[in-house]
Amino acid sequence: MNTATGFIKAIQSGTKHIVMKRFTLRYPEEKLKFTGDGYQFDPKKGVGIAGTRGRHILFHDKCTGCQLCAIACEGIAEAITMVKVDEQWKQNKKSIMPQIDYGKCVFCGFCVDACPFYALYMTNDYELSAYTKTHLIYTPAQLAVKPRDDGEVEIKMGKRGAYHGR
Amino acid sequence: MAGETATQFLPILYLFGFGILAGVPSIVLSRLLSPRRRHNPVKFLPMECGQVPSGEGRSHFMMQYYSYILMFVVFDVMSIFLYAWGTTFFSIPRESTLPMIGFLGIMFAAMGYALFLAGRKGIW
Amino acid sequence: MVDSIFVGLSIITVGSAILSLESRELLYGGIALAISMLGIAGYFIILDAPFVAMFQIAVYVGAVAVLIIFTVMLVRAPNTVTKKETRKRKITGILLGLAFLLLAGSILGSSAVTQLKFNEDAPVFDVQEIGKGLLTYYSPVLIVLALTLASAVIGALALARREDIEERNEPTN
Amino acid sequence: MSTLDDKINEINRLAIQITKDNDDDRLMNLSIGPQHPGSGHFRIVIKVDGDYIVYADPDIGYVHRGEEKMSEHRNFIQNIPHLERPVIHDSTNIIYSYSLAIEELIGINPPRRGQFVRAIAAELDRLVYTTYWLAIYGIFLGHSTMFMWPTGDRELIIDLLERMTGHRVTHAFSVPGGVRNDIPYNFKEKCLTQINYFEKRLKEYEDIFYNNPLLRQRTEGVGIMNKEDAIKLGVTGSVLRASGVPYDIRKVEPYDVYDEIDFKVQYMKSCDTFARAYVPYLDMKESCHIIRQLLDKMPDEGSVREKIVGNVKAQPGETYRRVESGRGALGYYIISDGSTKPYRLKISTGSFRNILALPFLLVGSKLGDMPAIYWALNYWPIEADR
Amino acid sequence: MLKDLVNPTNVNIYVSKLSDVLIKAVEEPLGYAINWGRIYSLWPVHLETGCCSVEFGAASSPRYDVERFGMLEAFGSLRQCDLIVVLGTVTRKMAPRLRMVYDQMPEPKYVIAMGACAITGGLYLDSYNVLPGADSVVPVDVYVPGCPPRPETLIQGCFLLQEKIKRSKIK
Amino acid sequence: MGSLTPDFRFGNFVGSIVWLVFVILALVTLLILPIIFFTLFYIPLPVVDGEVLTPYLFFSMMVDPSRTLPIVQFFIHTDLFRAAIFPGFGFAALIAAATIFVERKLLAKMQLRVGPLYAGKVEGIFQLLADGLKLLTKEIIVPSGADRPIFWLAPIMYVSTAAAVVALIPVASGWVVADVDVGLIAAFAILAFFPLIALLFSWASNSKFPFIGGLRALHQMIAFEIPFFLSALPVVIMSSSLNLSDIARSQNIFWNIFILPINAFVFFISSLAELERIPFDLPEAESEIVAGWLTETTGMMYGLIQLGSYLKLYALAGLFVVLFLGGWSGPQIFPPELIPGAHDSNLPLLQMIALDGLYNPVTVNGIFWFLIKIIIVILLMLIVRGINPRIRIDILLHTGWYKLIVLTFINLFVVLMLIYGGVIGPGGLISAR
Amino acid sequence: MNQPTDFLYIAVILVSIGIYGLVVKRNALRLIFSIELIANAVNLALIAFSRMLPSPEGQIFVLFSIAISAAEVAVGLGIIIVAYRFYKDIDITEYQNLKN
Amino acid sequence: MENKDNSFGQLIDTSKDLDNKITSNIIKSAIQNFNQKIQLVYEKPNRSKIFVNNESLVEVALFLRNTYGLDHVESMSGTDFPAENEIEINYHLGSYINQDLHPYILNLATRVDRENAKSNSLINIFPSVEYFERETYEMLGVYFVGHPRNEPFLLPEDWADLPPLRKDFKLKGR
Ligand code: SF4
Ligand code: SF4
Ligand code: SF4
Repeated sequence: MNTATGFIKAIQSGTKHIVMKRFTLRYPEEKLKFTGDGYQFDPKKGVGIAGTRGRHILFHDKCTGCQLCAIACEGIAEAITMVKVDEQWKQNKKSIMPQIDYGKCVFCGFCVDACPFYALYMTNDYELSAYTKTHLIYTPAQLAVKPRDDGEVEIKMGKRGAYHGR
Repeated sequence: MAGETATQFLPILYLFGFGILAGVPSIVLSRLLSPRRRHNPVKFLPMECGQVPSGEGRSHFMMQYYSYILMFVVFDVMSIFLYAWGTTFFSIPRESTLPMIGFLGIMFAAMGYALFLAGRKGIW
Repeated sequence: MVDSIFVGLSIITVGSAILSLESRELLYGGIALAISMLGIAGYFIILDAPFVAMFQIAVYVGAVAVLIIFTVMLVRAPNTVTKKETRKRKITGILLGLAFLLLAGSILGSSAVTQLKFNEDAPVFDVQEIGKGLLTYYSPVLIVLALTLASAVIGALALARREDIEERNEPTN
Repeated sequence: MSTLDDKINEINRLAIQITKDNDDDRLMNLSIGPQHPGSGHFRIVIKVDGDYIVYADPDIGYVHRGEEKMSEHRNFIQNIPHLERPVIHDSTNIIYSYSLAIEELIGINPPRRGQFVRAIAAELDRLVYTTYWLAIYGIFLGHSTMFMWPTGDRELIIDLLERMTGHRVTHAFSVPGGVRNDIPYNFKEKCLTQINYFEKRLKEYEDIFYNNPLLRQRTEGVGIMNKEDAIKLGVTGSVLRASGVPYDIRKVEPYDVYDEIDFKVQYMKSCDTFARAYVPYLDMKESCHIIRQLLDKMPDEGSVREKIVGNVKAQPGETYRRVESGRGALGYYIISDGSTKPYRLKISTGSFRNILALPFLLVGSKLGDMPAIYWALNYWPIEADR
Repeated sequence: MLKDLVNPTNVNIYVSKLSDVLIKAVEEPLGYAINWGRIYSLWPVHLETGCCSVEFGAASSPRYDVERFGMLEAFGSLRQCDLIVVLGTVTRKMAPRLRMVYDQMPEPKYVIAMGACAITGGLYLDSYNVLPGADSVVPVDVYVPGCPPRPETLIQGCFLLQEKIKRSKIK
Repeated sequence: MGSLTPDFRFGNFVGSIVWLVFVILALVTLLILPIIFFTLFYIPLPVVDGEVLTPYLFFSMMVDPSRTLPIVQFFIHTDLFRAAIFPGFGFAALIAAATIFVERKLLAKMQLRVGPLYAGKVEGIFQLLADGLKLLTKEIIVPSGADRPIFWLAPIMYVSTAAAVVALIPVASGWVVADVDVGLIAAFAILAFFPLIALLFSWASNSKFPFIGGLRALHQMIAFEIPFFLSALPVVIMSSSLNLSDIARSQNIFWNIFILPINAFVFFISSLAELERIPFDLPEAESEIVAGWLTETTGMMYGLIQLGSYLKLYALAGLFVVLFLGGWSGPQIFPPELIPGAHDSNLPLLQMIALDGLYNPVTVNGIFWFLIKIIIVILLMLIVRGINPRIRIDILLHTGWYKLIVLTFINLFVVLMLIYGGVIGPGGLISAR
Repeated sequence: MNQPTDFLYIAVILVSIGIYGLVVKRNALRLIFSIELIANAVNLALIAFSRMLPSPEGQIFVLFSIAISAAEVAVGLGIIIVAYRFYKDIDITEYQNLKN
Repeated sequence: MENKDNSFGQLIDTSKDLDNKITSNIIKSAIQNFNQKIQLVYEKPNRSKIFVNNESLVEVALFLRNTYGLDHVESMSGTDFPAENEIEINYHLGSYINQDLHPYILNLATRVDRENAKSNSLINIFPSVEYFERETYEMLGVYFVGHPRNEPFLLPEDWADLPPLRKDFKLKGR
């Protein structure tokens, strides 16, 4: 008898889910909405802006070429190398800026923490797959590009279970 | 009438043939269309979870359950005998069912004892 | 139509019967035996005995062939290729077989059976007929058969049991 | 009940009998893994006699990455990303105990709010880990629905953690001195609704999985490891608690704010595979309970991190700190020679300790029990390999 | 005139022209159809080399559900699979097994390197037991960065792979 | 579709398929058709509509719709049509394909996800086509040391045998490929081939996991064969016939499932076991023995075996419907005429449709009910797959040999007692006839 | 239509093949094959006669015969298994050698 | 089956105020028992470390297990000290039986020579030490006398380099 009730309960539970809402995020058509505009840790307040950790964004007008990010990353993944750029910024005498190899980067965000001039942020751009390794090396110019911000769905609770909605 | 049975059974063979018709061309077509790279002996090794296979591939026998195969041979016969009786059930006098009940009783007892023996799984 | 089927069946049956004894690998022998049984079931169908034919297939192919092939796989020792087959024995065997073939064939050919014909209008016996016979006139045989089968299965199990290892006590529910 | 020694003797006797009989063709060598749907990142070499396993030897190390050696060349902050990789879906816990150890060595104390946030993250991560574990347990037993439901519901928690830390699984969130950033606004409400929903979903698992008669048949009375054996083998976490030892580090040696939380140590006395599979589930329920309490008691204001710089020096000395992770005790033994890098760092993980029990449980059971017993050990191969 | 047309060399040319036309007529649509089939039926091998397998599991979870693209996770034997997703770290102990799995798969087969470890070694750049990337062991088609990559990134990588298959010849 | 999806146009795909078909047709017309015509002149042709069908006539008839119908009508009643298309192979393959798709979608729905979505425009209905095309162009690997003849033949045999079982299933009154008097036993006899094929195939592939899987398949199938046989016995007793059509016909008042629920249950469980579906999919238990006896199958071989197993699923579900759910019986819901008034119409075409030739309300009704029932049975089988874990081999053998057999035996005695007590049977309280 | 003699000839051929096997083969399994062949040939003859007469008795006999030979195979293979376990061989001459 | 009568998850009582008395007692009595063989290295709340000679390691471990119920090894590690030409082996002992000792970890340390690293195995006293000792064997090259399987299992089968956790094994680029 116990066996029978067990089976009946299981069937009940299984069939109940047929009428529940699908949880799937239809990825290429819908994208997740991320709060904030980037991951950055604020050392003064001790409070960070939460956001997703995707590709970095580099503000050329703020970077001084101090290499602190490269030093921070050195013990982690050695993803950052400082390269010469053609641009001239007055705060950046040496004209060097970080170049990030996403084949190595582990998106830990410690370089962002290390940057004292708020020049490096992390964005919600995660669509980074490529055919070759060289495509994964992002030069400072590429890093300066602002990512598209087209995600709009997030998890919602409904009567028929959780789903993804605007 | 004579030969009638054979014509009854022939369509089964047709369908069997259709199975072959579905199978053979698809495998031939697959041979034609599929890419085949140069000979690579590793590819044809038996698959063993990414390991180089060791030992023989055909040496495993669940002898614990061999007794069930032995039993199957006998009880298969029994269960088809029952069909001969089942179809006739309503067209023979009721007393004639008695031998079948005897048959069933004996087989049931035998099966009980055989299952008891098989449950002890001592073969091999 | 039936003739061609008959010839085909004969070739399959006899050929695979020979193959079952002469094939190099025992496994192929087992398969050939199963095919030979299938051929005989085909004869039964031609001879309007469909129930018996199905019985034959279910028992021989479904059970006996499985058991035989399983055993063949099991006893796959390095020396399954027959080695004790001396030439003398082989010749004797062939001669004996041929002798029987000639003898029985000639008897058959000269006997009155050749004059007999199948009755075209004879009724086809269906399962009901067989069941009736089985349960009325032949019912004692049925009981004897039950006893035989019972003793066979118990005997086989008792035979094949291995006495010298103790049972693993396992939790069967 | 056969004792452990009996079992060892039994294994030896079987081995001797096998060699004596010279029935080599009776035994078959099977290598379960590394490419095997039932193994993951490791391999078990087993010998089967018919349906019974007579010999089992786990062959681990397929993901051995030398974390311990690497950590001797990185400073205390740089060590965080790679030290959380062994269990990326329980990363807060594995860094938690590292943070505790480093805090002790450096001599700082995280602020109170930081402790709460860290504990919340740790409990959420435990949920993430355990749901994933449960999902794999489902697929190992051939229950595809039980793979999908937990992995789906796990995303609710991952969503919370992502809001909190910015990454789906590898958070690098807990650092020596607190957590890296504060939780976002209106996190509390969001967390409560999702946790409540998650708890409701947990009840469904009971119906379709734990109370399913077929599952009960497969797991109950299988792979019995009684209390003495469990203690002798030194297993930990849910495996230990399933054998009737109520030992939970959150209770026996409370760290951070766990002594203010009211929770029960979940354990079972039936010592079989079912208990091992059920205790993590009970743990999940308890975790939801703990998270609610933590959210309730958390101070609203305050900093979350005592900032340390990357090249901070530690006092010479050594420490051993542990936390209760999803797989049991997770301890760090760190020797410091006063420099900015650890002199020696040893991670003692629950998986590495639990896998020891695998051969003892497998030998004598059936081939069909292998996945059930193996994954019920709450084992994550990479954590054992490090 | 007529003689010229039926002279043997000319006939040969006609025949070869005809076969060219036929091949042209068949090959392109056939390739298109078959590549369409291959694109929507990528069955990955179950070989877990590193911790990225967690996110691979998440990719087949109800939230991301790679079965939408015809990928079946937790598929039995490597003999029926067409895709290896190298799920992270390739250690020195795993590398020969990875190669063996790749060798034993039937053609056509594709490789996705998932995670920083599988691309360059990632975090473990100085570890003594980790190879610098999977491409020293197997030829990689698509690189999916991240540690671990988000399931979205993996799915995007699959799109790239589909693009690649679309352009490739069927044989 | 989203920005990232490859710009693979489904229309282009359909276009290429159409083009391929066109090319093949052109080749056929140019090369093969003459040969066919040539041979047709030497083969005696059937008489249709009072005329011997010659190729000329055939073409002239094809042009005139009013003369086409008799040809269609004629072909519908040939054995070839039955075997190839309607109750036979084509129909079964269609249902098998639909089953695979519905299975994936239903499981996905139960697991709160979407399932195949992008292959084909609507909800991924062409997923199966994609899988098939992929498998078709996959390399076939024969492992070294494999027994080549068996290895090549077994998948084909598997499909053929499954198809042969399909031949016995009556879909509507008179619509059955092989109307065999001993149909039930014939079905059992053919089903007995499968363990042999699985065993031989697993032996042939010379690898460890397939062999374990094959042995498991063997043990499992023979463990459930006897309960499978015995659970159908009371049905035979009730209808006194082994002919499946007769069995179905005999239940048009009371379906057997109401009289013999336990037997139906046992039959259902055993057919799940015969099919190696989820609670019983031990031969393919992927977490224990990789893919079981299918481990070494590659490409189209795998596809064929899958096709075979889904054909088998259709056949067994059909057997269940015929034995316990009354086959095609059900209330008549189709109108006697498809087009009202067509009978009296002057148009020969309409008359032709209206006459019993093409549209037969009874047959259509039977097919409709049969389809409804078989869909329900298949859905049941699919739902069972979604909610249960796999069981272990010894529990399975125990269930088969000890529980189910004893259950069927007890049920047999119960049925006997009921018959002697005058409850069921001819003249009983609940008369089946 | 075929005549009874055709079937009987086939039966005779099968029997002689069986006899040949019984005499020549020393492999226990092949012996069982031969026995099965002979039994089947007899069944065939029985069915042919039953069709000829016509009477259902032949079919009933064949049913019995098949049942018995199935039982015989079960027992025979049980014996072979036992013998193989002891002698590691299925050659019957081997058995005699080992007995002495 | 049996677990029907189980009450899942009862609340268990653990004494909240963890005082150090028992733990000091352990060490005191151990030192008394093996007078000069044990040295106390440090004593912190719930943690203490004692150092024993390699010869008396087994006896001390046996004593600790039997007397105080320190029944399992939480962790075991080895550390290379090239300056002193020694390798230190630490056993972190914990207790499941003894409720009072639950939070307590005793670090049992011993040192062996670096060149000819050989130590006595504790596998007969703590079965839980099996894999830890194997790991130490392959990572530091310490041979454990009495351990049945001194063979590599984490490293690849063809590892022919130095044991990696020795300090003179250099990582590339560091
Ligand atoms: S996120 Fe981490 S790995 Fe990536 S560049 Fe920054 S510090 Fe390096
Ligand atoms: S990004 Fe920041 S840390 Fe890096 S070089 Fe520029 S200013 Fe310095
Ligand atoms: S890339 Fe990151 S997550 Fe993936 S295997 Fe490597 S360390 Fe693990």
